[in-house]
Amino acid sequence: MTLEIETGGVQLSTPILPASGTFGWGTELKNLVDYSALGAVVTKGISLHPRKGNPQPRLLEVPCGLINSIGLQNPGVDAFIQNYEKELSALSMPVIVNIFGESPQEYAEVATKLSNCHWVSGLEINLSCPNVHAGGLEFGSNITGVRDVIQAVRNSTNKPLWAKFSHSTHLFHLVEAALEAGSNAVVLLNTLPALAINIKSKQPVLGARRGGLSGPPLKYVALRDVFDVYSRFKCHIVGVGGIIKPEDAVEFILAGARAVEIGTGAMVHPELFIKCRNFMSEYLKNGSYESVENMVGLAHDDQHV
Amino acid sequence: MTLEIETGGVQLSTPILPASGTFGWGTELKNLVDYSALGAVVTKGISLHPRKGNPQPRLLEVPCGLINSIGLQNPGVDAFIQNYEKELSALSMPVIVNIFGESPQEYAEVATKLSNCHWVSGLEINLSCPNVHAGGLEFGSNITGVRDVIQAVRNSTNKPLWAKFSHSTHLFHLVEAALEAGSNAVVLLNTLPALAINIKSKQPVLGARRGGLSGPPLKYVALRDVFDVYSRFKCHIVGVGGIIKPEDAVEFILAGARAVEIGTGAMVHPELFIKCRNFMSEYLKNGSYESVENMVGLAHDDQHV
Amino acid sequence: MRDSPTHFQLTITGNEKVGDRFFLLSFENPGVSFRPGQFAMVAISGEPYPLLRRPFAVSRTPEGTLQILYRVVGTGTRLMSYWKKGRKVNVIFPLGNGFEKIQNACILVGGGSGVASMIALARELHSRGTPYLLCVGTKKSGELDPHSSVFQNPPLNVKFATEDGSFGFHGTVLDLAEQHIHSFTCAAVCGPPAMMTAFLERFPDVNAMFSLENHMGCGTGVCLGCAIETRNGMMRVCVDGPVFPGKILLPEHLK
Amino acid sequence: MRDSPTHFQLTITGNEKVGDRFFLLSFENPGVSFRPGQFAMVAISGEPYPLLRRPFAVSRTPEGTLQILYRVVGTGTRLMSYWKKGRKVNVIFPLGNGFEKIQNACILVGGGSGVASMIALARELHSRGTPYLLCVGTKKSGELDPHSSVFQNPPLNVKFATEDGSFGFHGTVLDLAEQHIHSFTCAAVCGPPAMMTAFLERFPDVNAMFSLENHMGCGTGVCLGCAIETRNGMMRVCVDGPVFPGKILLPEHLK
Ligand SMILES: Cc1cc2nc3c(=O)[nH]c(=O)nc-3n(C[C@H](O)[C@H](O)[C@H](O)COP(=O)(O)OP(=O)(O)OC[C@H]3O[C@@H](n4cnc5c(N)ncnc54)[C@H](O)[C@@H]3O)c2cc1C
Ligand SMILES: Cc1cc2nc3c(=O)[nH]c(=O)nc-3n(C[C@H](O)[C@H](O)[C@H](O)COP(=O)(O)OP(=O)(O)OC[C@H]3O[C@@H](n4cnc5c(N)ncnc54)[C@H](O)[C@@H]3O)c2cc1C
Ligand SMILES: Cc1cc2nc3c(=O)[nH]c(=O)nc-3n(C[C@H](O)[C@H](O)[C@H](O)COP(=O)(O)O)c2cc1C
Ligand SMILES: Cc1cc2nc3c(=O)[nH]c(=O)nc-3n(C[C@H](O)[C@H](O)[C@H](O)COP(=O)(O)O)c2cc1C
Ligand code: FES
Ligand code: FES
Repeated sequence: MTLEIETGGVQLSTPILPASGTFGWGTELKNLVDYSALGAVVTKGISLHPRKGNPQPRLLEVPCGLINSIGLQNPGVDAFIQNYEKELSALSMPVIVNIFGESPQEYAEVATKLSNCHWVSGLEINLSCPNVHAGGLEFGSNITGVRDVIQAVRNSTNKPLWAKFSHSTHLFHLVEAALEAGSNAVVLLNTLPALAINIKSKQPVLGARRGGLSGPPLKYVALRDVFDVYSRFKCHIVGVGGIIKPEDAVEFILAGARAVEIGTGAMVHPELFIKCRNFMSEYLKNGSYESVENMVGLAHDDQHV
Repeated sequence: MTLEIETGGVQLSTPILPASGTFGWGTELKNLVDYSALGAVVTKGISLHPRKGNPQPRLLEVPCGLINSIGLQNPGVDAFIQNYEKELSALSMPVIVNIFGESPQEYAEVATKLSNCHWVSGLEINLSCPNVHAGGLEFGSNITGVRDVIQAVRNSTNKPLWAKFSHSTHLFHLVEAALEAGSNAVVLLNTLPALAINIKSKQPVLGARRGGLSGPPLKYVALRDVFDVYSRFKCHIVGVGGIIKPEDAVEFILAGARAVEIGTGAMVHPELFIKCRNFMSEYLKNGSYESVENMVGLAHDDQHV
Repeated sequence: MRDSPTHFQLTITGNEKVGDRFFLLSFENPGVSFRPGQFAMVAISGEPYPLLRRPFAVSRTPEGTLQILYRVVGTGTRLMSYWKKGRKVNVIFPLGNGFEKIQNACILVGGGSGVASMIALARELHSRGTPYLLCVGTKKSGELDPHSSVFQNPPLNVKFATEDGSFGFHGTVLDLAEQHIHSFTCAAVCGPPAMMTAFLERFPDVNAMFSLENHMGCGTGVCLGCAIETRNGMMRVCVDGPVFPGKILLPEHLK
Repeated sequence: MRDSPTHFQLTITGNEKVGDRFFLLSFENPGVSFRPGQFAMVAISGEPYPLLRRPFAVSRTPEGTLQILYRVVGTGTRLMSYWKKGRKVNVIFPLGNGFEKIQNACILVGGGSGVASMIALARELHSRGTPYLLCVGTKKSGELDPHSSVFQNPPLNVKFATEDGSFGFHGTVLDLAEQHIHSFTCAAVCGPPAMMTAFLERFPDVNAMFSLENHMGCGTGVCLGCAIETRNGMMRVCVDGPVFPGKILLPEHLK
């Protein structure tokens, strides 16, 4: 019985991962989190140049959810490598670096730099980033954007690539484009677009006005997308969104994900990683499954439509 | 000072409406709801032929949200008119009938029949309905689907038309298509696609497997879409999603909606309608606004981007 | 006879543990008229979590106190179990059709949380002097205390069955009912779907009324969340029920 | 001197009302070493609502009891105000940098819920015999009880200011501080952003440390939700702070 599973070209010792942007640069929580729970670490998004991110306030708690507008603050890829290489390469698990850019070329340049880092096991490509050359529409919102970015990155590195999407009514087409362009797995989902207004000031609450909604309610949208994408493509999927208890992680695997990422839930409860790992072990044992792989997509096994 | 506002061709005495599917056929709650709070009633979706809807279970409560898969159960347009005409035409407020179909022709036939009913003040067109002739993709998910349906309905009736959408990354294009095809207003949003899995049975929880997520978390996605659509088109918008307290209704108006619909929140608290109405009056008074119209879109008045 | 549904802020006068997982919640009675089998939609908190109201059958003690007997099964009922005297609870009540007035000897069959729906009816039959027997089924002894005021105020004519035989009759509540059912002309049943389906199959000729316990969105007939297919077409459990004659139920649609 | 952050299940030993909207929550001390100004991320419930933990400064009584002084401002603190002795609370603690050991006479300036962050420091200075004065500002009398154990255990050297003059000094806490600040070589400040900005402008030459109260997502440095721009670049209030020297703060980025 094993929790090990190969996902999108990366060998994971467990299917439990942190979600990008909620686990810092990967090593901040060494004292608080039992790293043996984790199949890999996933960094916050890295861009070519450093970014300050958005003005305060950046967070708003809403009923059972969180809206954030961090604005992709990061030190830039060079400083990232310089500052974190030592600690990250000392980890005994794969490191997935989340990357983004303002153009396909920028994505590619970041990928090229990371391609030379032996300690980087794979790249997670955040497609929910505005394409400055296309009126601010997200790359991930249309087939061309997806294809251009993934192809550019694919041509820059041999590392495994995971394409990360927000929810979309056209997810099938977008996933297809990502897979065709050479993505090894898809990561579903990033946050939902969100906004809140302060009725006293009559202004949007967040400093950047717009933000993204994460947390428990997102789970059900993400499960739906994982379920539908798995049933269509049987591709490698990493499920993300709203995991707050160990049962949630199992739901994602049954829906068709080979691994899950936990964001908001583990920001609040860093113990959630080890709880998920332990629960998953128990679930395997109780169901007499040899491995997580045997659980993937089991919710599809019935016949009713 | 008045709560009256003309929205999408319908004169509303208040901007507070029930959301389709959560207020029955319009008169069930006459003893429990103070109808003077309502600017109109909005019926559950009506189709050409009667529909049984989906198998049980049809509802699942999730953290701060509700997933439903009612499956558009309804008696069909003829029985609807026959059974409810008397009571509905006796109401002293506009009646908006929510309609849907499996093809543009079906939408049009329903609209034609309702066009002859003097007591119908407007049609709300539910575009989140699978297009059986296009592989089950929702009409509202692409420009052609939207245009075909709205045009077909527009050609069948002179009544005011409100086009109702789910969240989409392409909302701008869809809204544009609806307005060009003759929609008087857009209604934002319908539920988010959702799914949940029972980890004991390993099957989806709902009888129909897939459902739609409503309730508080949806508010922030809907506000974002109202805000963005208003800033782009300055068109008539009805805001729907997650209103659970009076302040929420005001947020929608400030974001750009001319009226709001309350679904899940009023299913739970039928008193919410009158509370919203009263709060809105107070807010107008405290801000010395002449009318709701003066509040519409105020969150856009600042200069930062 | 039945008031129309109204919002109430009811003051709790007690919330007593009456078994391993059952509590008996008592309220001041605002003077409402209702039928046994009618229910209340209870708001669990003033917060958006838990979101939905929960439906509970309501009964009345001889002194007129309103009571809800509930079984702790999930988040909502767990939170309710912390409620203290004096708290105000927002309820919409009375809802549903309730039982018609029963004139003839009736056997009442309740399993699990379904027992609760039988209490109001048993109390009414008791006070009117109509012959009845209340059969209560649980998995094992201790789940629901036979000496609690649930069964003692007034002292009901009740028999208990436990599946493991640790108290009362050894067997299911249907096995127990089978021993007595010939003495009655009608039956009232509430319990898990499997139990109700089994009743329909085992006693097809008994004139039985079933109180259903579907999950509810509104409780007021507007959302169609509780609707089931019956021999008479689609019906909403919350307003067309929760009490249905067995002859119109389709076992495959009970859940 | 400072233990690394750990999950604790702390048992509540008291939750006393110490003013119109302030409560003093006491816990069993699991034997943690921490600095004044360090804080705990407190889980409000075991449910997904409220979702985020809330940050609170922690202090210690002479007997070693851990205490959180909190002001009821929203959902989380309202729910906390219902907490009873014996309840177990999940906290992550100790977090943040805390104040460096202060060797010289120091004036402590706290406004609103910011008073809480000054208590641990005042208690430390008190016990070490370092000269200090705690200036406490509220809108009006009664908000925070001067006779409560907050200020009496140990008996702190404290002066109160109310904006309406209904108790103590008549004016803002900065007006009060101004009268005494010349006797001190350094200052520690915590309060609403407007108050801290005003302090920076009014006393630009004072060697002051500020404890910031940004809204926090994780409290552990991983989400960047609390990050602000400073003269030294982007800094996370939760791990690079919450205590910052005034000279690196940019007033326009305090909120
Ligand atoms: C008319 C009526 C009268 C009732 N009277 C009583 C009464 O008097 N006493 C009493 O104890 N109970 C009564 N019930 C049942 C009671 O309403 C439920 O037990 C209660 O709502 C559970 O709430 P909860 O929050 O504790 O559980 P929840 O957390 O909501 O769920 C409890 C269990 O139900 C499951 N569940 C949740 N949603 C669904 C769904 N859509 N389909 C299938 N399973 C689901 C959950 O997985 C969980 O196992 C009545 C129900 C009805 C409809
Ligand atoms: C390091 C640190 C130490 C602290 N120590 C203490 C202490 O010892 N005692 C104490 O009383 N308080 C302290 N605070 C403040 C305390 O954390 C908050 O008052 C508390 O989290 C409020 O929780 P709530 O759920 O009651 O309020 P909430 O409901 O979360 O919100 C309260 C108010 O803040 C507003 N708000 C919510 N989110 C934002 C946002 N992103 N931006 C702006 N406004 C927002 C809300 O609109 C509301 O008016 C400290 C804060 C920090 C960062
Ligand atoms: C504070 C915060 C920062 C985030 N930053 C990133 C990021 O840099 N790159 C990215 O791809 N996703 C980012 N995300 C999205 C998460 O990785 C995840 O997809 C999303 O939050 C849904 O998961 P959750 O509900 O478990 O949080 C961020 C989310 C949060 C809450
Ligand atoms: C039980 C239920 C039934 C619904 N039925 C319909 C429907 O028939 N037609 C429609 O356009 N929308 C329907 N909706 C969507 C609502 O009208 C509304 O758009 C959505 O629930 C978001 O609002 P809320 O969060 O206030 O519920 C339904 C929603 C619910 C919860
Ligand atoms: S629960 Fe809504 S119709 Fe019955
Ligand atoms: S609160 Fe998350 S980094 Fe500070």
